[in-house]
Amino acid sequence: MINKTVKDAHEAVADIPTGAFLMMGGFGLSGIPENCISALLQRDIKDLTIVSNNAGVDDFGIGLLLKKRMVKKMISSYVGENAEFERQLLQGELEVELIPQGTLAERVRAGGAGIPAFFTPAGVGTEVAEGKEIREFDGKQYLMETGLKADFSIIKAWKGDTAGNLIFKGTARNFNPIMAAAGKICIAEVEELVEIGELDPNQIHTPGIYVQRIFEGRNYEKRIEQRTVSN
Amino acid sequence: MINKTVKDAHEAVADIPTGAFLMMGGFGLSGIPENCISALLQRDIKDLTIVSNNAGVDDFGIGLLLKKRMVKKMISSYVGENAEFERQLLQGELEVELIPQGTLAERVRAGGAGIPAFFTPAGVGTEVAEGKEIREFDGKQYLMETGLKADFSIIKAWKGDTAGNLIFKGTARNFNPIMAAAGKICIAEVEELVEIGELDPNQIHTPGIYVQRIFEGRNYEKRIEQRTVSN
Amino acid sequence: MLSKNQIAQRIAKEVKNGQYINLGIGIPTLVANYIPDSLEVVLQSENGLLGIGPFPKEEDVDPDLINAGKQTITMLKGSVLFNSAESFAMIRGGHVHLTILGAMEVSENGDIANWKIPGKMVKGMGGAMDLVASAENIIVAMQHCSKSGESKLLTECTLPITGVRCVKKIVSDLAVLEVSPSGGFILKERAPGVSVEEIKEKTSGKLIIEGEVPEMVFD
Amino acid sequence: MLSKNQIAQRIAKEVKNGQYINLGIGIPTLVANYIPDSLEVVLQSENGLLGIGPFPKEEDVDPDLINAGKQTITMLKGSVLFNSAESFAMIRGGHVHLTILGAMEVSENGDIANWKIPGKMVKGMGGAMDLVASAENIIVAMQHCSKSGESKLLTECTLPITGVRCVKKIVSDLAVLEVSPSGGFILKERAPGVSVEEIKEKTSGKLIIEGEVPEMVFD
Repeated sequence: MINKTVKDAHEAVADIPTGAFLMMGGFGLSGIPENCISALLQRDIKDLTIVSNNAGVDDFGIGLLLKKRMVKKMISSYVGENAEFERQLLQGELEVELIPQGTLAERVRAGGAGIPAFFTPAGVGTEVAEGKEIREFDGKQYLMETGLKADFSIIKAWKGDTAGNLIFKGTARNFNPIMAAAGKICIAEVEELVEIGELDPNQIHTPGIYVQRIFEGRNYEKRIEQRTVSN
Repeated sequence: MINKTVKDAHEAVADIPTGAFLMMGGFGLSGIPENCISALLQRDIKDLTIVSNNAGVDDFGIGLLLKKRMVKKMISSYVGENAEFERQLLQGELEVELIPQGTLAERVRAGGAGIPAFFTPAGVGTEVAEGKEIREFDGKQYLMETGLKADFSIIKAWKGDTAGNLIFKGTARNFNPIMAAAGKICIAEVEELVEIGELDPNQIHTPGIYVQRIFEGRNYEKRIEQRTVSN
Repeated sequence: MLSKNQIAQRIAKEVKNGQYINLGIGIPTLVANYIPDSLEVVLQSENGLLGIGPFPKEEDVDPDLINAGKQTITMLKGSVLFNSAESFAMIRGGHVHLTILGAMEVSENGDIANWKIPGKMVKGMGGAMDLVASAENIIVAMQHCSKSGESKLLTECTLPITGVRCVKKIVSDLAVLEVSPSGGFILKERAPGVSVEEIKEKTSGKLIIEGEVPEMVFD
Repeated sequence: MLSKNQIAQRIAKEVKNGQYINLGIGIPTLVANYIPDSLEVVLQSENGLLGIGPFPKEEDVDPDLINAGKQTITMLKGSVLFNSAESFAMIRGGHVHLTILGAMEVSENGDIANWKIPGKMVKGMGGAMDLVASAENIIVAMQHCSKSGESKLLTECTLPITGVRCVKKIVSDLAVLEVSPSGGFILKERAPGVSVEEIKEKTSGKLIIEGEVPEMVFD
């Protein structure tokens, strides 16, 4: 098997240049690549475009990259809960492109799967349809949307092996597996890095073929946005 | 959880009518719904259209349905290894539509995922492209292909629970999971039917939402086409 | 006038046995509390879970297990996890039978607006556009009027819309209304103590009244 | 003239460390036997496996574990299983670096024909059209001439084609040839004992000869 391990987050993100087009896994703060975000904060780069379902919060996740003014554009489905984001957006310092969540997921999946375009009903008759081709199939209208690829996709898994095979946990899976395939270089940080042969081939969520770099992350904070408990 | 269990294969296929459009999982003879095929053989129906990667062999799998003249049309990627198939085809008693394997897989996946059409490079410049829309993206040509849905998809899994959640084994997975989602009614036969809670939610290959009927099959033969061993 | 919990309670009566259901944030989330135990239904969370369980006990909180509202949750026996593309494949493919969500405006032909107010910071549509474009049955939970008293059931939406001709039924604090395929809100039930006259007055779009309009019944 | 095994052996020299590779049925399958242990490569089987291992011992035969040629196989440490849509997502998405497959004809612009002979029973293209339309590097293993002695390296294919302008390199029983981006077969190596004249004579399409043409070297 091909060994994809790198030493740590710093090595993994060392060659990401200014202006790079990135994808980052996670939904809210769940399943975000915490170690890579920390390592990126120490790089002197800017004008990043980031595809991520959300934009973190003021002091965690992608919010940290925003605060350091490293981001030129966010491509997301929902960007609430982030005051600095709002400030930069209203000041015209940040671009944002909002995409329906299912369309975003399918565009990422298509990018990784070599599908340049597909049709979806989401957004027909709305602002989202502006400038897009509309076509009717079986009496229903659909929009044409295109596949999305990134220079680097940066994802977080639960367990991974040195060949890049990954297993996620709970709803921290979300966009991570589809982004793996859509990055020309996929960087995967995992909570536990194991030797090949330790993961059951039948239970792997992301085949190692999609992963170019893998390392075991440290000190996961896993912040919770809405701690909700029953009595 | 919603209970999807039916008694056996006979109950599962009892309402499949003459002229039905079916999908059947399997690659070669691996992962085919043996029990449902046997039960179908006892039904007095015909003119079936069957989407399946292959067409079985003369005396096993879909070959048995062909021999009993129940099939009007096969939609497959490769139909070798079946003399009766060849005879019916040459006599004009059977229609066949050949589709590149990856296009077939993606059309089935699209059908289940509510994608009415997508673009793929497979078949550009060949017979497969005849009559289809060609479009260029990023300097490369692609064909438009449509999503496929079936009246019934008939699949085989290794383990399943009463809510219809499925786990496959080895390469017997193949087309089974994507066909589950593409059938208006999905019938799943499993080698072992367990109670809900016995399968790890993180290791399920096919979510029960796609499965309408499930039962534990009997007496799996699992015939091997090319027994190849090393010394 | 119904409270938020009563709106949820009334919507719960629309739920049928065997359904897979997506509940939006806000009042729709409350619907789960009123679905009778006699019904076997499965709740979908579009971030990747079928089979949403109750909120966890303090000691069971897991940051890797949240719903689409980012609240910590639990799983049930028979739950299943998947990625975001699979999640919306379910939604887009029509496998989710019922979607219940909130709205800022609904028009008499079933258009819905619930994601953007011009001049205000736009947070995004999340999964709402996919849900309303795909589900076979869409029920809206909403207040009949804005805080300033203006009707939110309109001839045409004034806000940017989320989806066209998709809403099938509305449960507001005043009434249960169906959207007629040929246009118009068909008044089906009144909230206890609310008159047809009041609903007429507070519905800006075309209101259709067919015979006696019964009061809602709560069990 | 090379034997089938020698063709496979020569093609194995094209394999690079770290590649994911799809091997077609026939001679391409034999290539696996000649990939040096010093190279870490992963073989893909399009029916749903990355990491094809050797054929099983009699007692380890598993009907649920076959390759795309329907032969029983084994897995390796680090192997992974997936469904057919995922498998072709890998292929179509360009994640598989190298495809090696057989051909009935190749044209001087890189078209390949390998699935259909008019008048004969058509068995289907299987995954070949997806593979040739998607892989960044496609190497063909083939006999230079048909049994009746006619060249299979042509100006244009006479059989229905499988893909256009996709073949990068050909290893035949007589020679190694590259397809020039501007058209033509560039003769790179001769099989031991085979003259340039013989290759010229047996190549019906445009043959490009640049300087001395070395004989193949086998380790």
